[in-house]
Amino acid sequence: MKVSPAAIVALCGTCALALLPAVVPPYYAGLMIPFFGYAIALLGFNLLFGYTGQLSFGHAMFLGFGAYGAAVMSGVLGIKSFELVLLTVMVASAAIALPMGLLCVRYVGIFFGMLTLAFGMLFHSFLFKFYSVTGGDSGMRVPRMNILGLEFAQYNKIEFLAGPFYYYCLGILVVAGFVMWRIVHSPFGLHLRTIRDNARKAEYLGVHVHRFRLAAFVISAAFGAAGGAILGFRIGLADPELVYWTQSGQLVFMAVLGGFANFFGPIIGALTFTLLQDQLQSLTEYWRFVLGAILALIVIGFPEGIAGLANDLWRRLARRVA
Amino acid sequence: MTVLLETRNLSKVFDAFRALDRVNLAIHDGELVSVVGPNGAGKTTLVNLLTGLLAPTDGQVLFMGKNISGVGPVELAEHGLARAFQLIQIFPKLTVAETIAAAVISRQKKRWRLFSRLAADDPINKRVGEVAGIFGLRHRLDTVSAVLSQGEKKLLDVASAFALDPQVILLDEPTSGVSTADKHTIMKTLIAAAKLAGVKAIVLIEHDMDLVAAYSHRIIALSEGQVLADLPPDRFFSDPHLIETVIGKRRGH
Amino acid sequence: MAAFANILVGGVFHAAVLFLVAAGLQLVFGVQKIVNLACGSFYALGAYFGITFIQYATQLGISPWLILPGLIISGILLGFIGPPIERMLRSVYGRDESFQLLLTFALVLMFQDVFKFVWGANPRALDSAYLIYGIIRTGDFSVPVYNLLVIAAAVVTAAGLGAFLQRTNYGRILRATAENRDMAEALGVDVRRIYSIVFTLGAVLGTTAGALVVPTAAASLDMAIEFVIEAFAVVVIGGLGSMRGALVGALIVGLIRAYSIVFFPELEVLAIYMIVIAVLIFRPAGLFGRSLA
Amino acid sequence: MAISRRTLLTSAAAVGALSASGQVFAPAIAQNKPLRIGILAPRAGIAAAPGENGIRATQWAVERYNAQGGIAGRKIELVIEEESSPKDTIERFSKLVQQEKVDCVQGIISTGVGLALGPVVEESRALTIYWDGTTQDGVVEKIPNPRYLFRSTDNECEAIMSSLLTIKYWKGKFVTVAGINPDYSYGRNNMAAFIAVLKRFNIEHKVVTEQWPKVGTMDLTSHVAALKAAKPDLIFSSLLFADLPVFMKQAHAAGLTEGTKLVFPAAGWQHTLMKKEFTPEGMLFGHNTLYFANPNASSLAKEFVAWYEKTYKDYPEWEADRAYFAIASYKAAVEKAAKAKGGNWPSQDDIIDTMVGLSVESLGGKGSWRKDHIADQTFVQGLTTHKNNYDFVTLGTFETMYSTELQKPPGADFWEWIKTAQFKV
Repeated sequence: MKVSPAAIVALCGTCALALLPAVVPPYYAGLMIPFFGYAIALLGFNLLFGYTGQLSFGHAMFLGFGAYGAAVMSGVLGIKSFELVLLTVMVASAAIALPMGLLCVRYVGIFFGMLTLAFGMLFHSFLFKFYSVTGGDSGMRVPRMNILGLEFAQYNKIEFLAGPFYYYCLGILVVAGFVMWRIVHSPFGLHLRTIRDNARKAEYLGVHVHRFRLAAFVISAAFGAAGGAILGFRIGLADPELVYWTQSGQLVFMAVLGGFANFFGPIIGALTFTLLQDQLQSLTEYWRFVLGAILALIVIGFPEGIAGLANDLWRRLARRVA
Repeated sequence: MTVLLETRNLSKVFDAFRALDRVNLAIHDGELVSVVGPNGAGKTTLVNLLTGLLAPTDGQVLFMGKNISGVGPVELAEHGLARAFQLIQIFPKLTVAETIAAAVISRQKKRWRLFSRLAADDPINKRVGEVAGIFGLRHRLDTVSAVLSQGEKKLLDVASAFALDPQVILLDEPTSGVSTADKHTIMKTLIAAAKLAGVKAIVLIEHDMDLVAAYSHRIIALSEGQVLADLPPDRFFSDPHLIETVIGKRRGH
Repeated sequence: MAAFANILVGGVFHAAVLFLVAAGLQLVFGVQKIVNLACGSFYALGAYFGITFIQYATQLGISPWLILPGLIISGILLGFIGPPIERMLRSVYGRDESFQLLLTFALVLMFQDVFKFVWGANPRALDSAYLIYGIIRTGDFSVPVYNLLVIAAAVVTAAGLGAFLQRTNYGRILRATAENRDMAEALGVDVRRIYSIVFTLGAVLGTTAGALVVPTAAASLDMAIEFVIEAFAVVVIGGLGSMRGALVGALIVGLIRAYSIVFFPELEVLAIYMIVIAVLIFRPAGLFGRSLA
Repeated sequence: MAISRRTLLTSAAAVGALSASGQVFAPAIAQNKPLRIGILAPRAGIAAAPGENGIRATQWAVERYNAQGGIAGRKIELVIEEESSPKDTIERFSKLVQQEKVDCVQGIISTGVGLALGPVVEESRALTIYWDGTTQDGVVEKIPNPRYLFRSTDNECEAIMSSLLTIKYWKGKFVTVAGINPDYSYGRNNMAAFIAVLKRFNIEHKVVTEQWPKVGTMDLTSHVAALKAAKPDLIFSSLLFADLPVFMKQAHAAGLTEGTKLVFPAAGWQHTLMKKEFTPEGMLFGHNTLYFANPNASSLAKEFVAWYEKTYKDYPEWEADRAYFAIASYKAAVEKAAKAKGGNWPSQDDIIDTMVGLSVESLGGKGSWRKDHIADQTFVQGLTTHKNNYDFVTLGTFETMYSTELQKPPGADFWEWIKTAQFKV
């Protein structure tokens, strides 16, 4: 069985990330944890955007479900197993996304984006308003949990994040990536892509457009919550800032930066964005302007994103070699 | 011959405009029925009602005896009624194989398989190969639809409808935009493909009279939303008054 | 009774501010189907520039009575940012709507630092200007004349836009382009120029609104981001692309907010979102929007 | 750390120069590696102004210290990073500690960020001094008895002082009370503290309305209308962002402020925007730990204010003092610990132990660190006056109180403390 190029890319990526902590200073290993959170959430986001053609502009809300879910379960209920928390927040987020999706999936394009933005802001003001329940602006604590039943007590949180938890998150990203790869390359995945390209024609070929859009929405919510739980664990706090509309904008930025037409695009986008923002913040006080300029440049000049550029380069190389 | 698709005084009114007025027609097993008439006679409205895209104002559409009025194209595809479009409808970023596979997946009821690898699903791939073969698209299986030629796109549009193994297929001017020389070859391919795919009846919406004459078992003429005539070709073409109305020189009664 | 009047005027004033912010957003979306996330940034730009413009004018000795026209002029002057930004958006017209949305998000990020770089971190305000036109006061009821002028400005804008779109020839061309861009192009409409003009008009609506309202409030760095939320709430309620919807949406939000502040202060922001959700469930395309499957 | 002979000689020469310049401190062995201090302050959005105040005060202090040889002979180098959301701020903090290897981190203004960063500070074992941002909610539970973290005075101090002064000035002159506070933990706790103190002194009062505008709301006309409808004798408000001057302007326009007693414990954050046109005299106005026009301010403070005014054409507010106190107390602790160790560079633990109980002259007056690592500082509040040559209000009569009278003792529960404390009014 010929090893597909995608498998090679996935393998190289995983190995590179696996070697990272040994090569780079611990700070950057710690910086990768939010990258893992965003990458997993973006896998779900891109099932909706890249594969089903629905741009959600309130997607940070699902990361919020993950973070606050983790805060409630481990902080309030004292649950110690991170796996249990992860699964529960994914199910809870999917459950919330169902009714919300029923409303939103009847809409496409800008209207869908607007509705998800409205829901995102509703959740943000809910978190802010019911401060007695959600802690308002100071958020809710996400205490440390054990992974795979192991406490790793000998590590303090910083070492734990840069060490065992780093590999744990890498593992989750690989699993999530594999699961999403299978979904996207399954019959179900093909029907999603027909919806993206031509929903009317798809209907005539027996594609349940509304139901499938809803399914993609719910799956993306689950992946978003998983990413949110990892973020919550890393910060140690779930706070309303995580669900503000500019965060949803940042998620779209990462997807487009990486190239949403490609499966690995959003993951590459999340990595590039995390490193770019880190370097820019140390460079200048006006780093938001530079980020905005880069986003504008990508949207206008390189809509295919980094993955698209890499593909073109690879093809040009292959042609020259062949 | 059993009746596959039937309408019972089917009417459709848009605000004040009565697009269809108590249309009664029946499509039987093994027939190729052409629906002809000048523009604005209600052909497109009829197609939209037959394929469940629009709900009738009153009257019914029955498919295999079941009332399918306004049920929507998704349900109908499952029941075995397919449609190819007048304006070519394809999936630009999907390959020919994927376009056909989409229909095959619906047909084989595998749409909710989230984790099985499409590439490894032999029954689907085998069927896709067959349908592509029938339509002479086997050499184009891995080509992205957007780069196909106009003729190939037309074939793909129709092929994907056939891939549903429908009982009845509705072809909306399948040869429009194709050179007159190729029109007959396309029609022959379609009819041959229909037999191979087990299609029991074809409804053809067509302006080109010699195509209609050449291949129809029966011709239904529509004018101003009403059935003007429902005759076999020989009696249809022997009535000059009818031809003029259909071609649109003179308004109907 | 006076309290009721105070609350009513407060609500109508907030509605006027909201309409001025949302009008530009609606116009640009109505004609060009672009959702401009930077509408808040144009508003903030108008506020900051309005302050600098008036402070400079008063230094030149221009009478404070001319503050209102002065602010309107400063808003219009900012129109020059319209064409270059539209030119930038034009490069992605052909592509998926999300690209235009993202481009306006890039603008939001860039404008954030422009405000800090040019006007600094401290909030800016025009202090003596607010009460220059005096206060109407009868018993407990009192309202600064300036607030009424802002309400009047909103009404004039609404009427003006309505008349412009409905009655003038140019307005009809705009609506035709909005309805069916290709058809309009086929009929010889220079859509490219129309889009540039419409976007500039939308921008000017935003900047002038910012300038007009700033004497009653202040200009601060977080304004551009915060205003997007309320503008979107109005537009979602009123229906995307409909000017009448923006007016009604603004009134609903303004009045409901005013009364919830008095009677259920805890609910304030949530009250607005309750309406947004109610509209989404029962009239998903908004009260005046066209429903799109 | 082996010190080569060469560095020994050069530092000895440096010492000679230092003592000549009147610098008392003369360490026998001064590492000439610069002392790196990380600063984490907001630089965008609504908290950018106080962030800027803090950064400027720190830069001023560093220039002055470096001119006199730095801290214990080591020049100071500032590494400034941005405090934004809890997630990003934790990343910037980790960069400062792990990547930039700073010797001390100072900054943090927002409560939410402070609470999120607390556990990270302890885990990173990095000496960190907060400027601001600790309200009662969750403080006890999230950062119980910290080792490496030094936190500013509790944010409720200004509310307690305002409550005490309200009773002192207006006892018996008000019954109906209205509140308009920012809708987050700071606003909520200040209002609750005010009411609790009134109850503690069993002052007869009736809360007629409580408004909770979202932080940064630019249109408060409806809130003003609601307050007017309630006809309060007194309005308590801990608004402190750009919405504060907007509220004053809109309240003045509605005639709300005439004849109503106003208690604004945190108005000092926007003092230059509280213009005379719309800010009445006789309003209880809190300047927290820095009143720029304090007549009996130290020469240090007067020099700072003059520098600030000349350099930025603006007047500093209390965030500048909080930043100055952080770096001044750090310097004092390092130098005291170094002297105790005979001139060797002290370990971080030595510095921390010396810091506890240390007291220093900050810009706004005396400041010191308690054993629970919470600061004690001098607070200034008073009644506004127009009799000054600025276009904004300053303080006519004012009081100075040390936070020992305003702050719960170590380990106590804030709300219980209010019920039992012996306040001097």
